[in-house]
Amino acid sequence: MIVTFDIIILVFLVIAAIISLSVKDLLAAAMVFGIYGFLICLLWAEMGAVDVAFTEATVGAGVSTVLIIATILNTRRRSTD
Amino acid sequence: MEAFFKEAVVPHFNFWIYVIIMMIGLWSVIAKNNLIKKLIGLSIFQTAILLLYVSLGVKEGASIPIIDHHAAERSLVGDAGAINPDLIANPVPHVLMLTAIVVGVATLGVALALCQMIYKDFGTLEEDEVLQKIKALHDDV
Amino acid sequence: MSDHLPVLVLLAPLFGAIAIGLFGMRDHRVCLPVVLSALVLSLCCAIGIVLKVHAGGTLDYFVAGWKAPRGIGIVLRADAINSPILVVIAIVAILAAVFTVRHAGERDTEKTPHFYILFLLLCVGLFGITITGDAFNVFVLIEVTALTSYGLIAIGGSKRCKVAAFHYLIMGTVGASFYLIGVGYLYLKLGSLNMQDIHTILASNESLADSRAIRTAFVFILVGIWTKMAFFPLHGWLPNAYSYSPSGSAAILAPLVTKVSVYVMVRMMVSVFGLDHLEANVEWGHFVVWLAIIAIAAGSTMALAQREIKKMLCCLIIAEVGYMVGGAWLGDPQRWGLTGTVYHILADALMTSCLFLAAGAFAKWHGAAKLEDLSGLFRKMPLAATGFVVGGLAIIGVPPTCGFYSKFYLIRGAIEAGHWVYVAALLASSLVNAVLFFRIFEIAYFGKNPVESHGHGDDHGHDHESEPVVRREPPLHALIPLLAAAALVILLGLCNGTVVEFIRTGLIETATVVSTGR
Amino acid sequence: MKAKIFASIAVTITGAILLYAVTDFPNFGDPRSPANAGVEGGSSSASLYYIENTYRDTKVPNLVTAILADYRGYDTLFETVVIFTAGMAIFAILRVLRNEDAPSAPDPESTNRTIDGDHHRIIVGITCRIAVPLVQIFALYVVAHGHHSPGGGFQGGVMLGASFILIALSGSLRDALARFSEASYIRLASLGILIYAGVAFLPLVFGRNFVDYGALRGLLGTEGEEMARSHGIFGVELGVAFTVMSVMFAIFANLSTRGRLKGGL
Repeated sequence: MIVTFDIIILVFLVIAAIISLSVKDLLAAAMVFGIYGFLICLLWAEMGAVDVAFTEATVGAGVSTVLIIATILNTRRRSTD
Repeated sequence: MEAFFKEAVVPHFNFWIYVIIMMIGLWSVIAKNNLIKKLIGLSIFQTAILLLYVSLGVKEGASIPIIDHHAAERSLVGDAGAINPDLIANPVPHVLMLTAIVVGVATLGVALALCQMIYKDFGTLEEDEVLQKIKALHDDV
Repeated sequence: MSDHLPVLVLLAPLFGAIAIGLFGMRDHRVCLPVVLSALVLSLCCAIGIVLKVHAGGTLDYFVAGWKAPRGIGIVLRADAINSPILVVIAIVAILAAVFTVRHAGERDTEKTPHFYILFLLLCVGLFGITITGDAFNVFVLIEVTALTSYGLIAIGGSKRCKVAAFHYLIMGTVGASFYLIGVGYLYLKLGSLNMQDIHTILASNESLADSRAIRTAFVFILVGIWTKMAFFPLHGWLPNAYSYSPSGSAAILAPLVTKVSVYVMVRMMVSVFGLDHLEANVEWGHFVVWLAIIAIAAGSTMALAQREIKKMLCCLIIAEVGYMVGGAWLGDPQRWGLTGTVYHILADALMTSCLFLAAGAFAKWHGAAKLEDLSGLFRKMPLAATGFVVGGLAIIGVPPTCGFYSKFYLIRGAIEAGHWVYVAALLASSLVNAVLFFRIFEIAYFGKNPVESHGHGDDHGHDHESEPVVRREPPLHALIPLLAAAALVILLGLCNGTVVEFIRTGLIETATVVSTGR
Repeated sequence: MKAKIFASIAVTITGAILLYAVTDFPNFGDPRSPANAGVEGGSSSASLYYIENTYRDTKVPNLVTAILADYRGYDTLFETVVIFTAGMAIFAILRVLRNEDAPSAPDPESTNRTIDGDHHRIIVGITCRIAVPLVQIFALYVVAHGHHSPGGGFQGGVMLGASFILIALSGSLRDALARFSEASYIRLASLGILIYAGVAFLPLVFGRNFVDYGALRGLLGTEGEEMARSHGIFGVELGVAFTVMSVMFAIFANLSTRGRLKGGL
């Protein structure tokens, strides 16, 4: 565990979360959500939770994002908020 | 102020961030109008809980929860000091959170399926418009 | 094999679901025999558990055989509080399964196997929640029940059920997450997930029990479960979710899901935190009783305002949840309030099952979705109407139905705790229920002609002629579960003494555990 | 606007309660905290037991795998059930079995797929064709090597599912479904749970408790119960991998086509 690294990732996490929730373009939101997934996966690896990091990399950053994008492409891309 | 910062925030930095991320998620679950945005918020909300659990299993300076082969073999022949628990991260929260991640993605999948059906039936994913159209349905009947 | 009953009770439906997944997709005729035999097997196991608990006290089952030290494996725990609930879950599930013989998915008969897989997995989840002794395991199983519920609600064809399911999903996930946060806080302070372990540590360590993290943990666990059980300010998802779902789904969801959540609350209070701990450290217990009173009032008022049968029944569920939460929090020294709550879980599951089966049958074979549509019901289907009347009388609380006795015990607890407003709320709510149901009975009995059914049911083409009413009962697969539920409502009422005595041995046993733990 | 005010109030209250408790927490990274070492004066926590004894009990160096599949194997069974449930629920919600909007426009793929207009498809397609087997081999490695390195049934299963998703994304869903049809993924998902529940159930036949793989010693012909547990864990992980792979692909296939399993993104 490296404290500086920990703090930097945590701050980026908050930023990524806010961005992905405030973009109006849903596709962009989904992509930022993927970035959020990768960041948090880095965080797990940094905290020594390798198995969780692995799962998060496959699920959070991979499959979840793909599923959200599949839905967005089948519905509508713009949102009002 | 500085004393508060040193005593309450710095040693618990991870926990403070976990609360902040969770509140961002919860806020958007309640306040956002778009259903997909709500779901992204929900996922962020759930990852915040993962952050809580994983943070509480961290040990300063510890390694990953996989036992070194030599140390493991030595522990089998009775060398009590072969495995130092302080140098191995607590594996229990990791196990619990693997389950929670799986549950999260399962929920997300079902929710997205519901979103697609709602879009098919109402032609929109904005919550207020959906509710209006439902009200119109009520009035018809 | 009899040592393994606690795990067999939920393995039977699990293997049933797998069997349908493997063989039922091609040939839909496989489904029903598999479902029924799995559930009957579960019922036998549940009865076996009750008998064993009756003979030898609490049963502990160590999954994977890890006995010592406690808390490294998962423990299943059957005692006098949860074993009767297992039996009732199995019974209600069987009744609902029989009811769904012909019209499982309602929209697409092709989805029958999927409906039954979800149905069985829901039973797995409910059995699992009831019998587990591990705080985290409860979360996993809550999610199993939740996901199956979303599927079962949204399997219907109507547009509204999708939106209802979506709202339920959001609320349910947030609720389950709150529960998970609570468990996390407990783990963080106590280092254990085993319920009995948590209890021993809390009982032996005063300063820890009073700490901020533990208090917060309790609040979050409670709020999470309240969301799941639709306790009043958090009830928003329930009426739509249950009234727009297909009748077959509603017949199992409405009676069981909320009741099992109430059970989880009782379990958390009695054997995780411990009643003594709560009395010593939770100052806002009275506030919860007041919330329950508000819930009862709100549920009854909303029920009065409804025109649709199923919506009205859903509002009544909200009021009933208020009864149970209030009863559990009365805190009278003899624990009559808690006894009443546990007994009411059993009673309410059967009553609600009876009423929802009846409502489903009326919607399907009488085309009745609104109260007015019920006119002439007694002449058209007297037996089904009798079943409905028994359910209604039980909700009102007329002896000898079980509804009367559960209210009796709740009121006894309230009097001993000196909480007169709760007594008043219970009586007033009974009065409201009486008004509601006698209005329905009046319409059903004296209503002149069966109203031209205008497009509510699905296949009602045959009763358009409003000529002299022909007696036409619903088919046997709908009538038998309805009458069986009605009979059980009366039976449970008649046996109340035995059941209550059994439940009280469980409550007293946990109380003695507390004193030895100190 | 009303929702936003309400949300702000709810979030403020929840956040305040959570932060109120945070100050009471043990310090971040403290190896002596109750979760890591047990309550002061009480018995030591389960986590210490795991760290010290898992290798002796199961011969699995990766603690997470061992706890996941053995000590808390009961939880993981239901984790797999959750995944399976999600697959079934999505099918129940989304899958269109009757041809609701019959012959609409001709299949867009057949018109789109000319060599002129689709250069990127060729490049992407060939790259993916090379990548897919590698992904699958790595996924199998992850499943099989979960005892010694991070990974296991769930991660490997997701990767196997992702390899089929990759085929669907780079070529067309039809290609992917030709390799992994609907009937087979439903059956494979059920089979995965059957493997898990079956391996966990077998000890009952030998008179031992559910999930107690040590009872399989005679059946597997291993020396001690530890190796039997190790093999049992592998069997269970295999079941998880099957279910997760099938369901992940099923979810994608249904979501990307609105339940029609035709066309695709």
